[in-house]
Amino acid sequence: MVNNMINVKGFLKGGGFVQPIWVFVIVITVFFSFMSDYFLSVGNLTNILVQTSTIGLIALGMTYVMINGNIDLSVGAILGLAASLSVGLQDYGLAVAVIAALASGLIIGAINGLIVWKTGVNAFIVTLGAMIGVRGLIFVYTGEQSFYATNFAFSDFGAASIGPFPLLAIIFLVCALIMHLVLKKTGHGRNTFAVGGNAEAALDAGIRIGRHMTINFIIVGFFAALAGVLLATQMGAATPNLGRDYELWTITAVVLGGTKLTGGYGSITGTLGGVLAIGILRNGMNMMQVPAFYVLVILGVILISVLVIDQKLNVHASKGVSI
Amino acid sequence: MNTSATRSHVADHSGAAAPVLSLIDITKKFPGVVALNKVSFDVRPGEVHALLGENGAGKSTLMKVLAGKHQPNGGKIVLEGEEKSFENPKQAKKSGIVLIHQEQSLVPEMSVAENIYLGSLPLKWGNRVDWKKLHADSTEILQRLKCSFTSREMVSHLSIAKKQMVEIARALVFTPKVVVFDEPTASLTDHEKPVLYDIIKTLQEQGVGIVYISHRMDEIFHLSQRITVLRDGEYNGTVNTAETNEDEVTKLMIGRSLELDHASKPHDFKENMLELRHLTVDGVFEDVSFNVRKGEIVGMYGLVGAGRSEVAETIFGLRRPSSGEILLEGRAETIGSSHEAVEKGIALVPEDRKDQGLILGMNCRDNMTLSALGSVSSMGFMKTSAEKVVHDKYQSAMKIKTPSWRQKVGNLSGGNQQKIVIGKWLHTHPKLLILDEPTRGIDVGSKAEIHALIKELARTGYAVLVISSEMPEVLGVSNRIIAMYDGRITAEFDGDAVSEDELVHAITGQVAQAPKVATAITDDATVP
Amino acid sequence: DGPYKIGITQNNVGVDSYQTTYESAFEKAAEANDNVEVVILDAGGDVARQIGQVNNLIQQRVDAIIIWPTNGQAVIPALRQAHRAGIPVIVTNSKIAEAGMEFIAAFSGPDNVQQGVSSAEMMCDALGGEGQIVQVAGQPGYTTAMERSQGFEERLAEVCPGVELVETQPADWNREKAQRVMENFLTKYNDIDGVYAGDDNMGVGALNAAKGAERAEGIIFIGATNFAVGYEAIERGEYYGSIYQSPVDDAEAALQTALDILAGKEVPKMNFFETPKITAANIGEFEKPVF
Amino acid sequence: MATAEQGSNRVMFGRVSKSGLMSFLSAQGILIFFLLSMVVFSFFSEQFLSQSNVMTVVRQASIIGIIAVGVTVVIIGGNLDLSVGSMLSFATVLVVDLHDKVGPTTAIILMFALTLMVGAINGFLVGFMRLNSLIVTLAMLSAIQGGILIYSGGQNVDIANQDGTWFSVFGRGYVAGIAVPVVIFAVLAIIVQIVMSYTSYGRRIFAVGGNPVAAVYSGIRKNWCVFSTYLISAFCVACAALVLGSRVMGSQNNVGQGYELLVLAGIILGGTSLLGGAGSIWKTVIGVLILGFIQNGLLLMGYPYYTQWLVTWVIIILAVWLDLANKRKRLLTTHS
Ligand SMILES: Nc1ncnc2c1ncn2[C@@H]1O[C@H](COP(=O)(O)OP(=O)(O)OP(=O)(O)O)[C@@H](O)[C@H]1O
Ligand SMILES: Nc1ncnc2c1ncn2[C@@H]1O[C@H](COP(=O)(O)OP(=O)(O)OP(=O)(O)O)[C@@H](O)[C@H]1O
Ligand SMILES: O[C@@H]1[C@@H](O)[C@H](O)OC[C@H]1O
Ligand SMILES: [Mg+2]
Ligand SMILES: [Mg+2]
Repeated sequence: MVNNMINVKGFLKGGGFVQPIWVFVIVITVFFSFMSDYFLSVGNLTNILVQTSTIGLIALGMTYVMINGNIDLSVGAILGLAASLSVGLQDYGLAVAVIAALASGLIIGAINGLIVWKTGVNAFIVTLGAMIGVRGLIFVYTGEQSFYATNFAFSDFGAASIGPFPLLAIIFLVCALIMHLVLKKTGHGRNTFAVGGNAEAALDAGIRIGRHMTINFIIVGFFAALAGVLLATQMGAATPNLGRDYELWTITAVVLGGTKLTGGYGSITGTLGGVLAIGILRNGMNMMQVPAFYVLVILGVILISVLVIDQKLNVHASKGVSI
Repeated sequence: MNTSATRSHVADHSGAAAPVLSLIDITKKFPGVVALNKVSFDVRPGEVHALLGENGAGKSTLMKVLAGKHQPNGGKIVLEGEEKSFENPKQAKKSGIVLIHQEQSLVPEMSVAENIYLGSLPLKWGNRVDWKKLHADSTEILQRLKCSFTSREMVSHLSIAKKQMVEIARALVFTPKVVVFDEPTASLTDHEKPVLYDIIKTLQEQGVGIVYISHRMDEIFHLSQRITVLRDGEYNGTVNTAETNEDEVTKLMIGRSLELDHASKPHDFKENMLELRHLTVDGVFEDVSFNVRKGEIVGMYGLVGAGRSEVAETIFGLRRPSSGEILLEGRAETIGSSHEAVEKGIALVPEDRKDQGLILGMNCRDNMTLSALGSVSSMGFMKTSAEKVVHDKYQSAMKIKTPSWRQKVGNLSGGNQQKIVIGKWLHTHPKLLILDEPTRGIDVGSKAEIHALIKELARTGYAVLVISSEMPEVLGVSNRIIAMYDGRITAEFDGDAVSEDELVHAITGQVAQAPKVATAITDDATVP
Repeated sequence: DGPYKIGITQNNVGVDSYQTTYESAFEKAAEANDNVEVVILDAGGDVARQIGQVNNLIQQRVDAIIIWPTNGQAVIPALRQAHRAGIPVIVTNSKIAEAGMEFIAAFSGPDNVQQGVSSAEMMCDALGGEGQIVQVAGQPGYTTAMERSQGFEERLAEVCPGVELVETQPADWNREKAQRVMENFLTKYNDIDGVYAGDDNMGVGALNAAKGAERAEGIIFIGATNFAVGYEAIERGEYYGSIYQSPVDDAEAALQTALDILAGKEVPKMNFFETPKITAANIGEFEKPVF
Repeated sequence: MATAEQGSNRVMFGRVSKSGLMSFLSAQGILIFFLLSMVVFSFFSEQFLSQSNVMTVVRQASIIGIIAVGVTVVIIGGNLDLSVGSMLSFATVLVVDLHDKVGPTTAIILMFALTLMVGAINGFLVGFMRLNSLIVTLAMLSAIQGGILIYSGGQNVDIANQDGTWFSVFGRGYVAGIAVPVVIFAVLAIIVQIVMSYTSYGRRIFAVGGNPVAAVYSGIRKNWCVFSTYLISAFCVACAALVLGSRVMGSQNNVGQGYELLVLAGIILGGTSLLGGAGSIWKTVIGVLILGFIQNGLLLMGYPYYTQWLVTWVIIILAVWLDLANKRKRLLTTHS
């Protein structure tokens, strides 16, 4: 009982069936390992993990927000801001810089959450505004300049490993496990489903939905900032444009993982599959040297195909009229 | 209005205990509507106090004020002698007030147990959910309610009736002081009702005060000790159930007696309008054959989940038949979409008005004309004056209570919403009218009117198929009754000659293989 | 002793003709040489993705890495890792920051500061030392853009104190944006004598705007990286001058530098190829750019 | 009587009530903001309200505006279209590239046909396949961008003889002293607004966006409706490409990049909710203009371009807040 959420089967299964995205992940893994000799090397696999960890971390928080029935478009900008702060403030000491960076994510998350809560305005709108605004903030702060960490210890952290496992990948996987457990096992996690599944019912039942939403916005803000700091350690630097389009890829990954944009349904395991799918596709196509122009087309087509397959699988599950 | 006569709380001479809850002079206004005007109401411990009134009279609103969902514009709430003001549902709940909603408020993608304990999940060590306790406690409640499903089942997989049971199960989580049931039986069949009645009895024995809102007189007389009637947002008297009768209560509600027109079923049937031959949708229903003639009302009776709605949806082009035929006016037709169905003269008043019937954010007028936009536009341009005419026609014909055609349908009371849906479909002037639970949540007065309307329509040549879970309704309007059980037709009866027992047997699968008193299903059924 | 496997990660192919032409020229040059096999990647303008690509190339153990940096600073730690893995790195087209120089084998590309200097000199000549000008700069934060601006601004102040640069706005190497920026300049300033654009693509956008406002006659346009549209505009006399910079030269130089290093030749750290001034006076000496 | 108050307690249920212009205006928090920001900017910059500047801003805003008109329809129908930026690049590159190859007329026809085809693919996937529009159009954004690059080989495209083609009229011409882009914007906005408010088609789109299930149960061909909104959106993009291509007389492959966000920002500033079933074109027009004037105003005041983003953020927040506070106040006053 205690451990059944950690075992592999429980991880792959969401509510008794294998999540389609994991089937897809396995299929493309097999495919690329036939197409490229390097693909299955330990080095490459850990590379994939490190590279997906950025979007992956944000996606963990995004899963909560989306299960809540909201969305956060400002995560890419938060990531950029946190990255810039974590490098730009290093004159005041590394700890100060990192704490300030993470705090910026918490604060912007809180602002988003409070506005959604207090005004009742659609989260898409609120966070789209924040996305534009925070990007402006980054430029104001950086004066359009990139920052560069003079201290290589910072970037060495990003490249560090524990045994054969890159530190960043480990951080990501640990966070994923924690977020999975919180979602499945705690009151906050369950209420996240309740709020997204039927906000009015949740309200009637005495759940303070505004508070839950705000907490989840803070969580995603934190993870976006954490991703920003870790990305900055990978680069030893930060650029003002860092994280552009990340919100879209994050949302895509979460949706591929089966979380419903309408809220009330989703899982961290699915999200993990979603980010891996995108990471593997990008990496595999690099390995196969697919020309850049075609990568864009292929990614688009695959995204749509996964949606179609997912839908076909789900239609069988429900007897209802398809509208 | 005869308020002053009855205001001297009739029940006082019964020497009953002091009320556990009193609502005093509650006023609630919405834009353009005074939903409640100085309404007073009380409940005693261990009593079932029925709240009655026409659709839109303010019953749900009063209870929402009580439960902290609405803030009153005036008046006070006194609970066990203490004045309370509930700013949100949580506070009301904490004080021991449970409201079982008219419109179900469940979270679909969560387990039954989590829904029962929504907002009060048992936690251990900080924030961890205590699953063991949760499921154990829920299972116990479900057993008390004699539910056949488990606490781990996903609510989205349950039928509407089972969902209603989950909703009711919430009342048993704590020992509450007051439980409000807002039309709990609207989506229950006769099957589940006794269980609910038992529960209510148990609660009564525990000294809980119960408010019971329903449009079903039989229930009210069966359950309640007192009846309070609201009319147009005003208190209109309280009576002791034992000292009154249906007619008197109805008068209080609508200001007159109901003229019941049992005798006047239509009887002039013409050629077949609809005929189904061995219609099957795999996994949903099987081998369904019956016919509806012009001028005839056919009732379809069965338990929730029997597959009646699905048959209707298939006729309406929303599901693809796997095999079998649909004939309209003698011609085999494929109805590929709801749009084609409408064009072929079929109308379906769906069972779920909120999800299927209405665009809640749109106003009354726009909803009313939505299925027949062609009739109120020329060359694609809307004729707004024609639209208003249509709206006003059905508003007055069906006595729809709305401050204006501009009112958002979502702000109407449940019964008035239902009337809009019916009006909207009448306006398409269909040849075949299918009504799926047409009077769900409709008050007795309006119900009688709708029944009369259905008969009138049949008389003017409409073919009508009425799906209902209410026996009196099916018996009252149908020329013929088709019984369904588990996706199959089990029997067909003459609407005037069938007994209640026979019907009950047929819909619970206990019927003898051959239908007993059936009008033979003939291909050419012009026999009157 | 090849064959050598060389990996290249480019900045943003397809964003403009220069970068696209560079890519095809690079491919062609590599094909022509039996001794090289290339892995061609494109970062799509995203630093993080470029860093990932550098890691992938290290993983594949290529013999040399050529990088067209998306950002002159952020890529340095990745280059440091390549350096540590013993893979020589050649930076192409756009420089990286000073701190990274120790990790790379060589730079090959235009001298963008010098280009800015040349443009300032042309501007000074054209205006006769007197006037009020505006600048339409390349993508903010991008080294090439910053170096051109820096070279231009510093040199202008030196040689032409009488010419005042009243405002600079970026247009991201984008002609339509440049046109919008210039339209706003034109409403804001009644008197504009000259425009310096970070490349001709933007310069022609600015020219379009001025023509639309019927003020092109009185304005001197000077760009950089001569595009075909800029070349034609110089021919028509609407555009004063630019800097001739060939992406083909750029690509071939990068590949050659890499090969030289792999062959163990002594190669200078900074390898600039020629980027001369082009004006109506000497346009005959240059072929019209293919992009 | 519960409903007796209609006369004395006049409340707004629908769009406009009888109580006149003032309550109409007060319902439009965004309009107040618009006027307010105009005043502030004109205070700081004398050119701001000059005729030439206003014309410039409106002209520049028209490309975004034209697209926003179409996207608003998609949003009212309950979906999103994030692919418009890529589609704009696609259409612009096409029309410019084809101009010299097949002549302007054929180029324009082909461009419209192909852009509508892309719109049809969007519409098919969202309307008939019932896939999530956010992800579909995001995937299309990527796929179309790749498609253009493959088509053009990544090269810029140009029109050789800029002064000798009537194609220049769409971006550079004037009709009765008004820039043609503005004319196109205005005409499209008016037509689409009329279609949405006064036709049965518009009514259906509102219904489908408001409750797709009920729309289907009402006999509305929902799938076709959704499909058609993407055609409208594609048509608007094609019109915008006409203006853009003609204005620049050339195109880069990424010329439309980021337009989808500007378009959304404009729509949101106008106050159309993204939930579907509500919204109006004229609100979008105002939103787009506000965006244009903020950008321009800050530029004239000499702020770096990115401060406009910060200001946009603040304004979005304040505007929704104001709008909301306003609605709440209206509710409260009817209570007492
Ligand atoms: N949120 C709201 N906004 C505006 N008007 C409302 C709102 N809720 C209820 N009303 C109005 O208040 C009146 C009373 O509605 P209520 O739902 O209490 O009726 P009811 O007695 O429960 O009717 P039914 O039997 O149909 O459920 C109706 O006229 C209704 O339109
Ligand atoms: N036991 C069940 N488990 C899961 N789903 C069920 C079950 N019974 C019914 N359903 C589904 O619940 C929905 C409601 O049942 P349905 O409406 O079909 O019954 P019906 O015969 O039409 O009765 P009514 O019209 O009275 O509700 C249907 O979509 C049906 O597929
Ligand atoms: O046009 C630009 C060119 O001048 C520079 O050298 O590289 C980047 C290009 O976009
Ligand atoms: Mg009610
Ligand atoms: Mg049903």
